[in-house]
Amino acid sequence: MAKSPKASASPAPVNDDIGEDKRLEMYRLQVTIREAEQRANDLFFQNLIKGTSHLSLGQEAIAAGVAAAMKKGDLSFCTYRGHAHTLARGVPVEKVLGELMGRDNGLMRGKGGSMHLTSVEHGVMGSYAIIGAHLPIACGAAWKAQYKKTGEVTVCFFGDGTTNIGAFHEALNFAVIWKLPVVFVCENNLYMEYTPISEVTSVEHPAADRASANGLERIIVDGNDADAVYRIMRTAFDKARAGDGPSLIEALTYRHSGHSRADPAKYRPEGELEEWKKRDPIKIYKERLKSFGVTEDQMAKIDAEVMKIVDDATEACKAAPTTSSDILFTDVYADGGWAWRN
Amino acid sequence: MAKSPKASASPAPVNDDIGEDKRLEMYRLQVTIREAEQRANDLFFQNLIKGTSHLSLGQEAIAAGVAAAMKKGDLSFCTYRGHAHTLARGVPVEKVLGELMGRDNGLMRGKGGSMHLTSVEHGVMGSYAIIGAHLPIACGAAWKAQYKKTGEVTVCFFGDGTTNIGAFHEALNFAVIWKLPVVFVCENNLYMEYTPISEVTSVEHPAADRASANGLERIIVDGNDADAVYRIMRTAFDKARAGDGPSLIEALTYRHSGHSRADPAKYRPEGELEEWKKRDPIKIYKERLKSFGVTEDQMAKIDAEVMKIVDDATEACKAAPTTSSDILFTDVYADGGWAWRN
Amino acid sequence: MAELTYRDAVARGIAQEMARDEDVVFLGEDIAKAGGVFKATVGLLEQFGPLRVRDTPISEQAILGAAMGAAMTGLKPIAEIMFADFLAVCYDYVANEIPKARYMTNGQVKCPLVIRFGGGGGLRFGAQHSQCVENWCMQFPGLKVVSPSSPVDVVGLMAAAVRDPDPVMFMEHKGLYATKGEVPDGEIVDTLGTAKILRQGTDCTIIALGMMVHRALAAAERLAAEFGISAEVVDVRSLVPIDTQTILGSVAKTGRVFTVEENPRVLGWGAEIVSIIADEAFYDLDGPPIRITSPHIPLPAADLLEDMVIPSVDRVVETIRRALTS
Amino acid sequence: MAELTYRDAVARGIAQEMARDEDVVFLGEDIAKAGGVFKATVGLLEQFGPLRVRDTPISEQAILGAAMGAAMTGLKPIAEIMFADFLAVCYDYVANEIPKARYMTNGQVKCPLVIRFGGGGGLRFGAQHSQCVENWCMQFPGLKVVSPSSPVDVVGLMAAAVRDPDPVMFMEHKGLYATKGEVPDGEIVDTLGTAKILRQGTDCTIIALGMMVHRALAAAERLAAEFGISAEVVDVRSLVPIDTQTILGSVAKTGRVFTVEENPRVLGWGAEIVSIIADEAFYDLDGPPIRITSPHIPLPAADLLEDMVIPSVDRVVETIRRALTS
Ligand SMILES: Cc1ncc(C[n+]2csc(CCOP(=O)(O)OP(=O)(O)O)c2C)c(N)n1
Ligand SMILES: Cc1ncc(C[n+]2csc(CCOP(=O)(O)OP(=O)(O)O)c2C)c(N)n1
Ligand SMILES: [Mg+2]
Ligand SMILES: [Mg+2]
Repeated sequence: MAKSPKASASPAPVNDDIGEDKRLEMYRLQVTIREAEQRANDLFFQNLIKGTSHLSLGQEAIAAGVAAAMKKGDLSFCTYRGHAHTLARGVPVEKVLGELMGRDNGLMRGKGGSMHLTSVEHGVMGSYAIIGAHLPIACGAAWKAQYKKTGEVTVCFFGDGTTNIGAFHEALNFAVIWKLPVVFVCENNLYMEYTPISEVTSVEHPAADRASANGLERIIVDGNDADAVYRIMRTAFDKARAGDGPSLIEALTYRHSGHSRADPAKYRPEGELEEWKKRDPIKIYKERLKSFGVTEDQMAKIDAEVMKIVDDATEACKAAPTTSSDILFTDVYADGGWAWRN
Repeated sequence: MAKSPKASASPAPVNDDIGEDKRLEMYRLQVTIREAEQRANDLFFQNLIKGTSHLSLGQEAIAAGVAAAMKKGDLSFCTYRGHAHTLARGVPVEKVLGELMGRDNGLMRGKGGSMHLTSVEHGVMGSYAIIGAHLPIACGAAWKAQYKKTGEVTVCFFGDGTTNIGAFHEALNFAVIWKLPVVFVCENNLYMEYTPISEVTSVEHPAADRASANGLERIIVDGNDADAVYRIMRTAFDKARAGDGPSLIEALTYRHSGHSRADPAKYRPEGELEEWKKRDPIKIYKERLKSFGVTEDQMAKIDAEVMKIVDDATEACKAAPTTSSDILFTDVYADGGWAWRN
Repeated sequence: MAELTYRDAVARGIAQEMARDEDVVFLGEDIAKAGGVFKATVGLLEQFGPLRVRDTPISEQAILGAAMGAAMTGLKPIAEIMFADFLAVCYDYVANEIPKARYMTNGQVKCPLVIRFGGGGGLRFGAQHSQCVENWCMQFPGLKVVSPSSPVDVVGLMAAAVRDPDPVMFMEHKGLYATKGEVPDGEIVDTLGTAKILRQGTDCTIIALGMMVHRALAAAERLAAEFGISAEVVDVRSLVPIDTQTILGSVAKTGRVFTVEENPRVLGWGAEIVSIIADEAFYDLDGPPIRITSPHIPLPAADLLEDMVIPSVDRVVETIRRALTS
Repeated sequence: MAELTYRDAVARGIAQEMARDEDVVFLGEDIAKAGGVFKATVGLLEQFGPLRVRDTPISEQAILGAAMGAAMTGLKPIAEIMFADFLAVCYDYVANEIPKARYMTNGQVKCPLVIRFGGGGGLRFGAQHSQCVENWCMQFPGLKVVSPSSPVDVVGLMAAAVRDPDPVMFMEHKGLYATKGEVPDGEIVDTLGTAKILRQGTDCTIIALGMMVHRALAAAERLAAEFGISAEVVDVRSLVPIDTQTILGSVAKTGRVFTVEENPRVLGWGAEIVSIIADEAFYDLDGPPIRITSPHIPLPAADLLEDMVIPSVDRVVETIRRALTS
């Protein structure tokens, strides 16, 4: 289990390897994800979001730390639990909430839904709802970057439970032998859906303990500490861009909510959530920022800005029309339509 | 790479942990496999065997060593390269050659063919032609033994190339967490079909270097030495029968022939085959037996007996009728027939 | 007689069989402690214990492979593949291994097992969590394929599936889990390979499965009330083996046939039934056999869009009315 | 004009497209150094180098996943899945990922790729290495599905498939690899979605695909010579998109239709075509549309048994003669 970050007594130098600007960016990202997802949760209970949705509450530091280390042109592959990673790459809150609400202003105008958020213009190459499927796909995107020498890197997020499916193993071997510029990020939040990962996994660290099986370094990081995530990703990206191949990173974290909207998460041992809430990534990061001399006011200002964005987005989505039927038959095939016969 | 066995100068004690009877059994098994497969190859070129077939020439010590360590009731799961393992469990040569020749005396009367040899009465639970498929299936058979407390163990054979497919990973994790009495035996013969395993694999030892990914011990054995195989299997079976779960064993070996009948194996570096032929498992074992005081005559007698069995089997198969059409529609469903409608 | 949900009927059917035969074991993701993600297996762990009701990792190949190996050696496993769509990640077992083992071994290997999964749309889960996958299963000789439309059928067909000596694909409809129906007390065992005529009629035959059965019945009521059209409704229930006698008998009586399918249009189960009818009942037909299906597109997630895709009662009524009055 | 084998036509088609567009890349097991297990890709590594023609591990999910990811980001991959039957181990990409990506993302994601594989029987490879898997592919909106019957069609349809902006499933028939045919020199580009009438006739329409095209043609000759029956033979070539106009046109002319399918009977591609005809050409039909298929059993390995299963020229002739003269 990762250790808690320590807050030092007097302000540390702001110009360390990360620096204030980057830190404020990561703070803003984390708050944005938190507030947007809280809002999604509220909208759910107002019956304005249908279907399912999977929140990353408590896991924001990973999405933020990874995104902050990425460049324009770099690519993300997410899971159904992908709102966080989608927002972290700069996709507007309104477009995400719009998609969840099935409105015409949604990212995919309601055709994909919560589990398939995609914004190619932001490098968000999709959210994948079948466990493990996107690890090989991410390899393909990295192959393109390698073949075309674009210097772009690909990140692929997935959960602890995903390490037990075959595609995980195939993708890792494939990425290593082809030396692909891809970074696999396992968010170990201790549970698959409702079953503790330890009950169904042969090793303690589902991803890291499998790294050596493909000749990779064993890397574990505190997933509730955005700085730690950011640093480890910088190293992994440097390696990838240098042509030295993939990395596999296991980030330890915890989801505050249930697996999906339907889940009250009763299967957790008493007190577990409370323990982890003490290590809430945003709380940790606030302390961190304070230790660097960032003031409460500065942070409150960011909070307020984020809140306004989320509020405005919510209103815009409520006002937006539901998707009209004219897109029902578009984009099945590249000609724009769905004709499978003449 | 495994080391060559050393032949000691003066006869060693015959009553070591293996003993003469067991050794003669393993010798006979190896010769039987060799001669039966050579014959299959000949029949192929006489156009008496159609379709495909995959020989284990050069790999006989593994099938023999494993089978010699098994008890009645223990189960084997083989691949398309499964003649060796099928014969090693005592299935008559005639039934195997008959199946390859599509005759009515074949193990499955021609319905399955070379790649699917199965003899449930001998504990040979099938030969599987889709890479990796049988590893999970073997888990299921081991689950039955565990659940019914039969004390039976299950062996699952596969090749080096098979370690890169997803089912390999799923099966190992599954067997470990359920502590199943199954032993996975990887025959590393250095090649998948025509591609050297090293060119497509992220680690040097495709199976053994993946053991730790599922909390298993790293085990490598000289697959051309039947004694070594036998000993390691005894240990693994003891562990399995004691309820201590699965083992993964990588046996190093080499196939003397091509991947399948169609393959002249031109992709091998010059001299590689010759080097390995020096370490022919039967040659090694003859020297071993001699070192224990077994005479040339004793061995020649076994050779002759085996040869007669193979010759008789060949004649019986040639004389056997081809399968008649009346079995074409049997055994699709359990009622004996194929009715999918009324 | 009790009123049960379709969801609870699943657990009841499994429990009935597990109580009867200790060789019946059950495995899948989150099925034990959590009682299943659809809450269709609540209570089974408590009743039958952790050796018989087992949670697995996210390893669908291991789940079906283990089920097959256990079946081959004497157990009678029930394996859950949570969403029907996930059959794609373990399809080798569905397509190549389980159905062919008996034939290839000339009867040596037996695979008495049940693979159950939740299929179907209407829950706004999008294109990868809503599919009806009958046509992923029925083309493999050696498999049986059933899909119940009511709680009582769930119990009875589940029992029949578990007792059947062949592998059975058992598709539950997610959209029906919350629906209720009367289920008699005591043991219930139905028969595979039997269709049910749920409503008698003389003008046309409507053949449906799963959730579409309910829409077909509603459509038949409206056709009668609004247009005086008397529709017979057949719940096909079992796609393999298929009860062609009941189907052909109904067509012989009515002369017109409509299938109502949830799957996208191309090569759904309706195509097989229509082809059988077109061949064997050609001279009974008074007009073309018509398939009412989802259009051939992936299923969109947004509620309003999804509702436009899956055949509605309106669409069934309208299609039949137009065909019969033109 | 040169005489080429079907096998060599595969390499020629791929080479033509790789020479034209450096974004075309090719991956699969043993396809590079070894030139493919069916020797259908000999010479490509030498011509296009190891960055464009790449051997992979036995990781079919990685192969199709990587092809998809590369296609999404701008390359035009050709992926080989050696035997058609192995699609089952990577079926998630065929069923759920590749076909649905464009629709689910409202057109943002594109998947221009070709998945080629050797299907079909006649080689005594048994039940898991001989399947015709058209019906594993054509039910997914978003995919295209073609299967050529001659060397010239291999080249032209391969070019069309590579140039097509949608994912194309390209089934080669293993039984045809050694067959020969004339192939014009120079660039050849065919059109997806077009059937070909290979023989004109007036009494009935025979619709076939892949190896069955040759048997249908031979049957037509015999029907003419021995029974004076004039059969039109349609090579359907492209199952999705499907050229229903050519098919319906032929049926309108002949009034009788027979499909000749290699796959086991239930829910083969013939069921879709028959269903379309039964619906849309009902009043053109002079008798029932009939599917000639393999019986609904797994394929046995022994040569004599296998030959009894796959539709033979004799069986086609006999079925049609009986239907038309009764
Ligand atoms: C192949 C497949 N099997 C099962 C599921 C159902 N499922 C959805 S999420 C999930 C748990 C995934 O756990 P993990 O990888 O730890 O990710 P987390 O949800 O914790 O982020 C499961 C089993 C699925 N979507 N795909
Ligand atoms: C899923 C799947 N992919 C590919 C193949 C084709 N194939 C048959 S044998 C083989 C090589 C297997 O290599 P290995 O596991 O080392 O076994 P060996 O043949 O050397 O005994 C391949 C690729 C297959 N049968 N199944
Ligand atoms: Mg998790
Ligand atoms: Mg090998």
